[in-house]
This record gives sequence, structure tokens and C-alpha cells, in this order.
Amino acid sequence: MIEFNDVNKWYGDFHVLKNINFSIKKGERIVVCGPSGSGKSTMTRCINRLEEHQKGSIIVDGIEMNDNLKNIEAIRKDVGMVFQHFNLFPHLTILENLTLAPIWVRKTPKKEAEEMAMHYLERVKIANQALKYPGQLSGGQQQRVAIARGLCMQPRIMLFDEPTSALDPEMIKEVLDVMVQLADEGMTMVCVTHEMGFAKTVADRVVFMDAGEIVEANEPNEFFNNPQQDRTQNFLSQILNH
Amino acid sequence: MIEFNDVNKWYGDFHVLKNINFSIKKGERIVVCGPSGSGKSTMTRCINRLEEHQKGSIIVDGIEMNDNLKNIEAIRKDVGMVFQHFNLFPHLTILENLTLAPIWVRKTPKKEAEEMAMHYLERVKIANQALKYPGQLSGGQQQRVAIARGLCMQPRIMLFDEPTSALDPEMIKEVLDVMVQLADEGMTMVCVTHEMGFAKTVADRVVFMDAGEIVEANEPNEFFNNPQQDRTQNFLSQILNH
Amino acid sequence: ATLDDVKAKGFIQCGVSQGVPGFSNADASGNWTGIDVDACRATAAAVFGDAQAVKFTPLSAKERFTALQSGEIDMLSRNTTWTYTRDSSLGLDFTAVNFYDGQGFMVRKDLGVESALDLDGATVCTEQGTTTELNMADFFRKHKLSYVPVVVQKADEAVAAYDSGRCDVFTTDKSGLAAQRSKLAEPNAHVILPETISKEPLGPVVRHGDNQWKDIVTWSMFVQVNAEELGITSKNVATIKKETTDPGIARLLGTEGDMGAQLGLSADWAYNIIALVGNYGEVFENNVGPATPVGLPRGINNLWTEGGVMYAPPVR
Amino acid sequence: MAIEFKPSPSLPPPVNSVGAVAWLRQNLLSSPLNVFLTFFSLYIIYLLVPPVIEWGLVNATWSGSSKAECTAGGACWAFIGVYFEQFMYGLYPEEETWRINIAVILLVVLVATFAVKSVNKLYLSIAIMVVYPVVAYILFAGGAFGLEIVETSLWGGLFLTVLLGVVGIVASFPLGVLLALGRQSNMPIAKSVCIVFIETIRAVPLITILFMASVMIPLFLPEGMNFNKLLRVLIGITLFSAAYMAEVIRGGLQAIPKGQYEAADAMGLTYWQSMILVILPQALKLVIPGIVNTFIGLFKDTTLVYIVGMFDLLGRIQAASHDASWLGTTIEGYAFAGFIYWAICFGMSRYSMAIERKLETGHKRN
Amino acid sequence: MIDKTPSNNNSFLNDAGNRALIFQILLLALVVFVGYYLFSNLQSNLDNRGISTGLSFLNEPAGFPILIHLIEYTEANSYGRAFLVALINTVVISLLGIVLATVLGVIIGLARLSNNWLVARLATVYVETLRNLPLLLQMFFWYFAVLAALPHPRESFIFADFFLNKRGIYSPNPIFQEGFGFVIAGFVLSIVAAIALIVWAKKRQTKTGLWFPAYWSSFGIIIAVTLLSLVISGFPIEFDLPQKSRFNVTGGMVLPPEFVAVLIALSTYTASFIAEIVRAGILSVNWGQTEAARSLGLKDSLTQRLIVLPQALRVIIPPLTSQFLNLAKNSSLGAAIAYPELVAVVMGTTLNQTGQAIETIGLCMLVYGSLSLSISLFMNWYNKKMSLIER
Ligand SMILES: Nc1ncnc2c1ncn2[C@@H]1O[C@H](COP(=O)(O)OP(=O)(O)OP(=O)(O)O)[C@@H](O)[C@H]1O
Ligand SMILES: Nc1ncnc2c1ncn2[C@@H]1O[C@H](COP(=O)(O)OP(=O)(O)OP(=O)(O)O)[C@@H](O)[C@H]1O
Ligand SMILES: [Mg+2]
Ligand SMILES: [Mg+2]
Repeated sequence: MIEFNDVNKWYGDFHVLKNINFSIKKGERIVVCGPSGSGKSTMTRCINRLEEHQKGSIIVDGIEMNDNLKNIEAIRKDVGMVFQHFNLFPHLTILENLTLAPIWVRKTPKKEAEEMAMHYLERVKIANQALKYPGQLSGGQQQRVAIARGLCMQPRIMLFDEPTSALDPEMIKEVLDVMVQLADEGMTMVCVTHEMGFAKTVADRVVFMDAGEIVEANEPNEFFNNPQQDRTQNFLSQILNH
Repeated sequence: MIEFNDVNKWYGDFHVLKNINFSIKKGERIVVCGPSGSGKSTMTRCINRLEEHQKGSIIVDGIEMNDNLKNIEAIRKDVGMVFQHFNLFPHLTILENLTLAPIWVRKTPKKEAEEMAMHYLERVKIANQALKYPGQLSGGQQQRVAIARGLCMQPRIMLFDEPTSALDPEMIKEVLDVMVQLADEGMTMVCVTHEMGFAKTVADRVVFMDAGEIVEANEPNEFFNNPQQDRTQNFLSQILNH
Repeated sequence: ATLDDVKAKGFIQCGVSQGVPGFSNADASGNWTGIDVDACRATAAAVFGDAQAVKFTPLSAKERFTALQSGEIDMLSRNTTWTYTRDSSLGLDFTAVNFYDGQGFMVRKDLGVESALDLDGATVCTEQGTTTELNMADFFRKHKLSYVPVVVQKADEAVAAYDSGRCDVFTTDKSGLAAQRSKLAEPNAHVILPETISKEPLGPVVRHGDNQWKDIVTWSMFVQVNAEELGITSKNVATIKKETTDPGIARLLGTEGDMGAQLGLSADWAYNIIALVGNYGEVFENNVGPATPVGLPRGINNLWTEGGVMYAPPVR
Repeated sequence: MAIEFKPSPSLPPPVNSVGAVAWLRQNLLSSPLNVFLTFFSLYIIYLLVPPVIEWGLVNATWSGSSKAECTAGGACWAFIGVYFEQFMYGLYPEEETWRINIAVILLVVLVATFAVKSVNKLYLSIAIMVVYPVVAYILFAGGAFGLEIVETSLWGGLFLTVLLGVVGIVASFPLGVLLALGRQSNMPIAKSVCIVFIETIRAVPLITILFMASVMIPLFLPEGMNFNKLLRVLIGITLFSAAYMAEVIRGGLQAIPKGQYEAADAMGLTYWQSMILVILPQALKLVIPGIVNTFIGLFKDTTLVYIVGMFDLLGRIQAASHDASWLGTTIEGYAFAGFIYWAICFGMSRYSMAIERKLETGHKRN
Repeated sequence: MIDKTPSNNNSFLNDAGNRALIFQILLLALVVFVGYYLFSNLQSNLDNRGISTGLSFLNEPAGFPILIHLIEYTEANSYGRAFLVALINTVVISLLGIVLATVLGVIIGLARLSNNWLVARLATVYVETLRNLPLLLQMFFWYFAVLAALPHPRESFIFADFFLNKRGIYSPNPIFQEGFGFVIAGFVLSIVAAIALIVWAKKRQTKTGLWFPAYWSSFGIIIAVTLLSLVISGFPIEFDLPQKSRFNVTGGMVLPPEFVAVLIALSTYTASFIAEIVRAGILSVNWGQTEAARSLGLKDSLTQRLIVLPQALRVIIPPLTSQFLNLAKNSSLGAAIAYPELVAVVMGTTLNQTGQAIETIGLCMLVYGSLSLSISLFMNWYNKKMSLIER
């Protein structure tokens, strides 16, 4: 479903992604972790071309990433993304936030789009807030709306970039619950997170990055109990002890 | 020294202080606690008329609080106050912060005022910072400067409104130490705080407020070990377990 | 009273134009000359016996009346037209006429226009806030000619607009036309059309209500006209004063009686005017006469005895 | 069991993503639209720059005594040269212009002394705010110490422009502070008086205020009392900029945390003591950029005095361009005026930006 | 404890409330006194000088011409009418200026944000140049310098039936003949049809999701129907063509250079400020919003239109309002270059002809005051409409 072949990326002179080789199958759930600045976000954002890579190839759903605008559009329709800071549109109601892309990108009839939006809002358990504005919701509610917004495009892949790290502890659970439920339904997911509990529960594979490289990628059991690399051990001991 | 007789205060329609009756003797050290919004700050600020009360009378040091500017001036000379957010003047050096009021309010000669300021700075153990600006000090140091500033007016009464709640844990101790020392010297003190250790060590009486009323006032031993009221018990269990 | 104030400060504050050659114009070193300037100097000569005891305030057309009303200046001598409204409702008093003028038009020679009646459809530039603005309107209305009015803030700019080709015609008092023409790059490329479309008696103005001061300014002017009529000039006035036997001249020059006292002036006030400033004819010839760049003929401004309308009441 | 992780070395980026070529590609030629825009911009530059250089430098005439001598077809800078004195000093008598120069030098020296650490800032401020204006006034106007009187109607040119701007801003400052304090106060009448004043002035154009100053003020004064037109215009400009100044200062007052007011109160300082010692020093420091911007606006607006018949820099240039021997030099005049105004305003706006940047870090711990 | 003598000198003056009251009474008294003093001076000055007061002069014939009048005006009309003409001139130049300045400002502001280096630099040069030069200087430039460079009427630049010369820009003036009502009817009808089309397109989208380019096609409909009705009714329109005549170009419609210069100067000057406001507004929208929109698959043009601009507007409107106010006030500078707006006609000519300083200046201030007020009210209303709902 997603394939990274020898992907390299630079910010100016700074080499952020080094020779990333990796592939994700349909329905797989990948958790990406690693120290700050290791390139996790950058790699994830390359998947829907919020960032350009300069060498190697990324193929998503059979379509290669390049400057071709049509390809980018096609891929973005298929990939939903949830950001750390939600990035809801503050000038639109929750319902409008959700129907915006279906109407303008997929050309879904408005009525239909609204029905679908209500469906997803129910799934994240905030259907009753549909007519409010993002500013009127709590952080956890906002993040759930953001997930619902991603789902409304009925993507085949969902990307999460630290979806819970801007939330207060009580709210983290609400959001993780929704994500676990999604995972259970078989959605292909790439999730940058440090919630190791979540990783253990749902991940098919955990990817550990450092300094722009994939240091280790393994299924959770192995990864947590028997890390192959020094670096990984080190990192795990830090975040698990905290 | 301080007497509240049937004091009532409203913010608009909101009744914040209800029938406060209370008196504080010379040299007494009072700790005020209670849930957020219960009116602790408001009551304290009434003592030097940062807030006006609308009914009842407050007599400080034999002077009744009213609109008479002379009275207010006289009382403010006698009452020092330390705020939660220090409120040092950022455009003046530490020394200038301390000498401002003595020079302009008490008309002390500048030299004398500076000597006194240095004396108090030594007492709070930061005499070496006298020529720095507040922005160059840590929070704990700033709060100690604020205490020294209050003392420079040689007040008979000191008011503290949550003096440690904006500080990092390591700094809380520095400030509390200074306050304990002050208490030992026999200063009349009214201190709003949730530091129960401090209350136990120095308070002559602990006052518990809720919803604008004084629920219970007692000496610390009794107060902590044998609270008379349900509400107090409840509150104590919350903050002591935390 | 103004006379006392003036005497107290030792000079007359006189409002003049911001630069009309021949009428009131400052040279590079700030010396003022012109007919209007001489009116002020004559008054100064009468009051102080010193024609230099004047300070000048250059004023635009729009400011001039307020400057006088407010007392910023003691007299206004700035080619100002004597009209009914101004005299009656602005709190001003006109004193005498030092130049009989009339509004005219200036056009480029190469347009081949010979009469103002040919100006149908022309674009006309003029200065804001003067009687010319109204006269121009009246003229075109009366003759049912169409025109495009461009009303510019200042005389200078109106001329600049005319010169740059924004307008075909520049209109103002004919004296002003002559003066402005002398300032243009090629004065001979422009003609002043023969029509005179209005009566424009120009003269010094004072504040309403101070009759003594008004009389002084008025008679300073009349003295100059009378002097010309009597053949007294700045050159011969000293001799005449000594030698005259004519009682009229003697009264005028202060050797007989004390006419000056009635105005609060010294006996030789009129003598000073003539000696220091000259008679009207001299003033005219020195400032705007044919020998000057402005080059105006004496015309209607000649003495009544010479076919003009300059006629001053007798000093007696 | 554990393998040591060695990060692989960072490689230099591929050539086509850095360097001049990449820069060109990214910044000028990244899409067809961008290619078009680039060439369009180049075309505009081609249209504007070469002719201006040709006119202003290559074909310019630098000296001469009339427009007729400017035969090279380009700019006639000789015009500026001939009139330079007038543009700077107006009609101020030539042999007296040293007085203006001295006053300017004095001011520069005084302001520069601010940078010297050991000088007492308070005395220096008093020298600048109180003593200097008196000295400068005596120098400019004369009439004392054997200086010849120079009437204000002769003042003009850049001298007048700067005078109007500086006096306007300095005089409006205390008034602005009072208005701002009044507007912030909780006394309803004082507050409404200030609001009415500020909002009325801000609602009308400066021209009407200047007209009022030059035409209407005399009508409101008792008979016999009147003052100089320059002074009237200065009053008008001061009142005008005071209203804007008040709004700027009010912004600063609002930015001071409530705790500062409370702390000052708790120490027993009176209203005026706490304002002067505690609040205003902080508030004013915050709004220096705003004050500089007000000054820039005012400085540009001083050109309007031309409409009420005073000859500032622009007025002098406008008048000079009507000189018969220099007709057709308007553009040169405007270019010269533009250069001076631009240099001053641009310089000041950079200065205010620099202050803004400095303030951003100023209140932090360092 | 040492009992200090409690200050029982509850003297009236020491009471905070009383002090404030007394201060305010004094202030009020001062204001009233100064007002009264000035007013009585005015009275006596006016009496002494025999200057009449009141607005009755507005009914008297003005007697002077006005270059630009959008309503019927001749010299025989009253001062009141002249005032109205000037008022309209001020309002018209302000509104046109606001529209032009906004359009230009938005373009320059976007250009400054362009990822084309050259375009961004050019826009910066524009902004830094224009906003640091006095507006009056710019007006003089556009009027005196550019005017001097234009050809004389006889050598006009001619483009079809358009003329350009020192006297202005001339264009054909349409004169509507009898059958023109038919064309108007056609035009109105086509607008109704266009609206109907848009409504229908929206409904259809709601139901079926199919898009119909309603805006473009309704634009087409309006043009087509109007042209068609013109043809059917046999072109009931005649053009008064400008023609060279002895002095000027006559006939046609003319934009005088005074008008053009004021309009250009006002709008280019204000645009330099608006550009900065627009730039700051757009930059203030979090980059995350753009990324979120992109990741939803929205094209960049849609992202700008639906996400960035609506949010930027919120930041832009308040400072934009004050620029509009400035522009309206600055239109008064037109007086300096012979554009007959309020200051020129009322505070210039009328004041001079009638001497009614108080009345004329008062009227002008009143008009500017209300103009400012109405712009503020409108923009505040709009701002409120646009503002975000927060928790
Ligand atoms: N636009 C950019 N320009 C230059 N460097 C960048 C840019 N964005 C990110 N970087 C750098 O690239 C590196 C990788 O960034 P990235 O955001 O992918 O890290 P991360 O692993 O997601 O870290 P975190 O856990 O803090 O989110 C960091 O060193 C960062 O400083
Ligand atoms: N200026 C004000 N206007 C209106 N209500 C106010 C104002 N200041 C405080 N209040 C209200 O008065 C009540 C008491 O406030 P106060 O600050 O005295 O509480 P507190 O006990 O000090 O609480 P905390 O522990 O949070 O400081 C609160 O409900 C507060 O919302
Ligand atoms: Mg990241
Ligand atoms: Mg509190």
C-alpha cells in the first residue's frame, strides 16, 4: 500500500531522511516512535506530500509521488491525516469542517455529505456538537472531530502525527479509544506516538527512528521485550520509566 | 489589630463576601485556605482596600476603612502586601523597587532608604542582586524581593496572597523559609496559602473559607486533626492526599 | 485704537500678496516693492515720517480677510476688489482706490483668438477665492458660452496650470494678467484680450469700526493723487514747501494750519508721504508703468484732468 | 546481544536542490505562471529602471543658471543647486542661516550625549525638553543678545518642515499622555471629555484643523489678542497629533498588567506617583514604535501647511518650480523632495522596527 | 499597641469619591468656561465686524462654477447646492478610492507573499516607496508633473474613440434612445435568470453532488441576453463621440485630470498600507490550516478561498477600516490640485465669497465626522459578522 524506496530528504543542507526503505501493507497498523527531531513527522508527511523528498521514490496505493499535481490530488483523496494541533478550521462549524472536503473535492451532494459527517461524528461520540464551532469544544473533542474529518473522505490510509501530545491527560483516553476502535475495523494506519500502551495494543509493527534513519522495525512484542539495538533499548528505558 | 465586623461585598450582583466577622490580634499569624473562588483573595485585599467592601466595617490598626484618602494612605503605609505574581516593577532595579515607597511615601532620605533596603535584602539573602533588574532573577528570588519590598515600609502587618503558588517546587522552599523566619520575629501576618506544612509550623490560627463565608477558624492542631465541619474535612482530605 | 497700537509697536503690519510683480513682490533679498506696497509705505510715512516702518505679511487670497479681521495685520493692501458684500458683511472697510482695474483674459497667441467672445468651449484657469471666479461665471453665462472652469488654490499654480496647457485661458484682473505675463518664459507668446469684463477697483482695506485709522489710510492715498494734480513730486516737494505761496499747497504740506492733528498725525504728514513715497503718478510709473516689465499704460488710472478717473477730494 | 547504532553520515543534498541553479528554479521558475511572472517583472524593471537612470544620471545637467542651459535632455539638477538654500531654509536671510545650523548641531550633540553612560539622564532630558527649545527659539527668531529679528513668515523649507514635525510631536506628547490617562480613568466626566476630544479630532482631516487654526482661531480670541500664524498652525498640529498620540499611549497603558497598578496602590503611592513612577515609564517604553510611527505620519502631514499658505520644503519646491527661468523642472523638484522625505521616513521606520525587535527581547530574562 | 491618632478628620476633601467629583466638576466648569469664553469672543467679534451668522447663506446663489458635478449644477444654483455637489464629489472619490486601493492593495500584498522572488521584491519596493512619501507630494506629482508630460488637446493620444490629453481622458458618452427600455428589461430579466440558475445549481449540488459552473454561465447569460435585446431593438443607443474642436476635445464623457490625479494618488498611496495589512493578515493564519486543507485534498486555490482568506479577513478588517477612514479624510487633499471636493468648494470658495468661516468649517467637519462614523459603523458591523465564535 505504501512503499518507501531509498527515500532521502534534505532541508537546505540538513539531511533529515536517510535512505528510508520501508513498506506498509494494506490494513497494517504502524506505530512510529523515536526521539524528538529524528524525522518521524517528516517521514509521515512525505506520505501525502506535505513535504517533498528529493531522492528515491514513494509509492502510495500504486501511485508514485512526484510533481504531477493529478497524482498528488489522487493520493491526498486516499490519505487522511490528523495533526498534533488538530488544525480544525475555526471559522466553520464542526459539520462544515467535516463536509468541506467531500463537497469540494469528492463532489458529494451536500445532503449526503452531511449524513456521512453525522455518521462519523456519532462514531467519535460528539454528534450533538455538530453545529458548534471548534473554539467552543475542549481539546479532546476537537481532536476527535479532526479524526472524523479525516474519515469523512473515506480514505484507505490514516496518518496520525502525535495526535494526543497536545492534550490534557483526561482527554488522551477519549482520543485513544476512538483510534483503537478504528484500528479494530481494519483501517491502514500510520501513527507517530509515544503512547506505548497504544502501540502494544494495536500496532502490527513498531518503527523506531533516530537521526533520520529507521533504526529498528519490529512487531510490538519483540520490539518492547527484545530490542535489537542499543539505541532502541536506551530510548525505551527512558520513555517507559517516565 | 484587624477587625472585620459583618463585612459584605458584592461584585455586581455576585455576593463574594458574606457576613465576615473576624479579628486578628497584634503578632498573630493567620493562614487562610479554601477552595478556589471562595473569596480568600478578596478578603485579604479588603484589608488594604485594594477592594472596597459595601457593608459592615473593617478597622485596621484603629483606623476605619472608608473613602477617606488620608485613612487609606495611613493604612497602606502600615500594611505590606505580597502577591502571587510578585508584581515587581520591571523597569526598576531591585534596589529601586525597594526604595521607591520609602522615598516617595514615607519621604525617607534616599541614603537611609537604600541602607534599609540592603538590610532587608540581606535578610531574604539576595543582597548581591541589588543592582539587577527583576527580569534577571528567578521566580523564587523575585518573590523574596517582593517580600523585602513589603518589609521596607516597616509595616505592622504583612499580607500574603498565595505567595508560592506561581513558583516551581524547588523555589517554594526558599520563599517559605523567609516567611517562617518573619513569623518567628513576631510579625503580624495574614497568609493565603495551601502549603499545609507551613500552616502547621507557623500559624496561630487557620481560617477556612467557602462560598464567601468563614466556615471554620481554629488553631492548626485542632483544625487539621479535628475539623468541626464536614466541608472542612472534605477539603482537607482533598489537599492533603494530593 | 489701531493708530495707538501701531505707534506703540513702531511699525505698520501690512498684508500683501505672495508675489504679483508691480503690485506687491519681494525680491531675492526680501525687499518689497509695488503699488500696493507703496500704499502701506505712504501710510507709514504719514504716521511715523518713515516709509520703512512697515512689516509685510504675504497672504493668499483666501486668508487675507481673516488676517485683517483678527488684527494680525493693520491694513490689507493686496489688490483687493472693493465690492458691496465685502464692504458690508465682512467687517471690513475699503478706504480708497489705488488702481482701477478690470478683469480680462490671457490666451496663447497661436490660438488666434481675438475676442473673449471667441472663447466658447475653452478651458479657463483662475485662482480660488477671488471675485474673478464669480465674474468669469457671469461673463460666460451672459454670453451663453460654454467653458470648463479649473479653479486652482493659488495664483502661481493657476498660472502654472495655464502655462502647462491644462487651460486655454487664464483670467484675472488685467493688471494681474500683465504682471503674470511678465513672469512667463516667453511673455510675447501670450496676448491679453481687449475685453474688460468687470469693474475692479482695487485698494487698501482696514477693519470696520476704526474711523480714525480708516481716515489715515484713505487720506494717505488722496494726498498722493492731489500731489500729482498739483504737480508736486518727491523731487520738488522740498523746494515747493519752502517757496509756495499757494494756500492750498501750504495747507497740504503743513506749513499753514495743522491738518495732521485732526487725524492724530504730525503737521508734515502729507509732506512726508510725498517726499518719501512720491505722488500717485510717480508710484504708478515706478511700479507698473510702461517702462517697467509689467508695462501697463496709464489709461483709466490717469488723473481726471487727463481723461482718467483718478479723482481725490481736496485737502481742506 | 545489543548492536550499537551508528547514524549513517549526512550526505550533501543533490546539486539540483541547492545552490544558484536550485535557487533560480525555486524562486523564479518553479511553475509556468512563475516563469511568466518573472519575465513580466523583468519587463517592468526594464521599463522603469534604465530610463530613470538615463534621465537622472546619464543625461543629467548638474550646473547652470536657468532651464535653458539644461540641454542634455535629462534631469536638470542645476535647479536644485541654485535653489538649495531656499529649499533648506526658506526665505531665512542668508547671512543668518548659521543660527539654524547651530541649533541643529546643538540638538544633535544633546541627543548624542544620551548615549554617554555617565551623564545624568534627568538633567539631560530637562536640557532637551525645556532649555533647548528656549535657546532654539531665541536663535531662530532673534530679538535678543544682539541677534537680528527674523520674522516667522520668512521661515520655510526643510527647516520649517522639521520644526513643525518636531515641535508637533514633542508638544503633543504631554497632552497625549493626559488625554490617554483621562480616557482610561474611571471618572465619567473626565473620560467623556477626553473621548469627545480624541474622537472628534480623529474623525476630521488635518486640513480642516489647519484651516481652523489659520482662519477660525482669530475669531475666537478677544479683540486685539492674536498670535502669529506659525504658532496657530503649531497649535493645530499639536492638538491633532495629541489625539493620535493619546490612542497610542492608551495602548501602552492597557498592556501593563493589572498587578502593577495594584502593587503600586498597595505600597501607598498616590495616583500621580504610581502613574509617573511605575506605570508610564513601562507603558511609554512599550509604545516607542507607535510614537515613532505617529511621528512619521505627522512628518509627512506637515506638507499640508502649504495649503494654508506656509512654505515648507514641498511648498518651496512647488513655488520655485513656477520660476520663469526654471519652468519645466517640476519633476526634478519632486524627485528631490521625494528623496528627502523618503530618506527621513524610511530611516525612522527602520529605527522603529529595530526598537520593536529590541523590546521583544528586552523584558525577558537574560 | 501604640494608638495613632486615627485620622478622624473625615474632611470632605479627603474622601476619594468627593475628590473625583470635585475634580470633575472643576473640569466641567473649565470646559464650559472656555467654551463660553470662546463663544462670547466669537459673538462680539462677529458683531463688531458686522459679519452675519447662520446658514441662510446656503440659499443664496453661489455664482461660481464647479468643474466636476455629478448632479445638475450651474452658477445660478445656491451655495447649498454647491455644497451638495462638493459633498458628492468627496463621497465619490472616497468610495472609488476605497475600492481601487483595496483591489490594488490586495494584489500587492499577495505579490509580497509570492514565492517568486522578483515579484516579492518589486512589491516591497512599491510599498516602501509609496508609504514613505507625503501624499501631497504624490498628488502634486500626478497632477503637475504628469500633466506637463501629456500632449496638448490638438496632439491627443487617440485610441479608437478615446482621447488622452492634458484636459483629461475622453470617451464616448452613451445616449439612450427611446427603445432602450426594452434593453433594460432584457438586462433585468437576464439577472433574474442568472440568480435562478445559481439557486438551481446549489440545489442540484445538495441533491446529486453534480457541479454546474453557475457563476460563469450566469455571467454569460447576462451578457448574451443583453446583447441580444440590443440587437433586437436595433441598437437604441447612440454615442456622443468626443471630437476635436477649436480649444478642447468636446463631447463624449471626460475624466478631468484633477479627478484622475486625486484618484490615482489616493488609491496607490493607501494601497501601500493595505498591502502590508493584507500580508500580515495572511501570515497570521496558521500554516497548519493550509496543511490541513491540503491533506484533505483541497486544491491550493480552494484552500486560499475557503480556508485562508476567510480567516485572514478577521485580522485584516480592523486595520483596514482605519485605512478606509484615512483615505476618506485624505480625499480633502484634492483641494490642493483643484479637485472640487468639500474643502475646496466649501472651505475655499464658499468661505471666501461669504466670509462665513464658522458655518463653512463647521459644516465640513460635520460631514467628515459623519463620513468617518458611517464607515466605522459599516466595518464594525461587518467585523462582528466575521468574528470567530470562541468558547
Ligand atoms: N521546514 C524545516 N526546515 C528546516 N528544518 C526542519 C524543517 N522541519 C523540520 N526540520 C528539522 O528536521 C528534523 C526532523 O524534524 P521532524 O519534525 O520530522 O522530527 P520529529 O521526529 O517529528 O520530532 P518531534 O518528536 O519533535 O515532532 C528536525 O531536526 C527539525 O529541526
Ligand atoms: N473583579 C471581579 N469582578 C467580578 N467577580 C470577581 C472579580 N474578582 C473576583 N471575582 C469573583 O469573586 C470570587 C472570589 O474571588 P477570589 O479571588 O477572592 O477567590 P479566591 O478564594 O482567592 O480564589 P483562588 O484560590 O482561585 O485565588 C470568584 O468567584 C471570582 O470569580
Ligand atoms: Mg514531529
Ligand atoms: Mg486568590
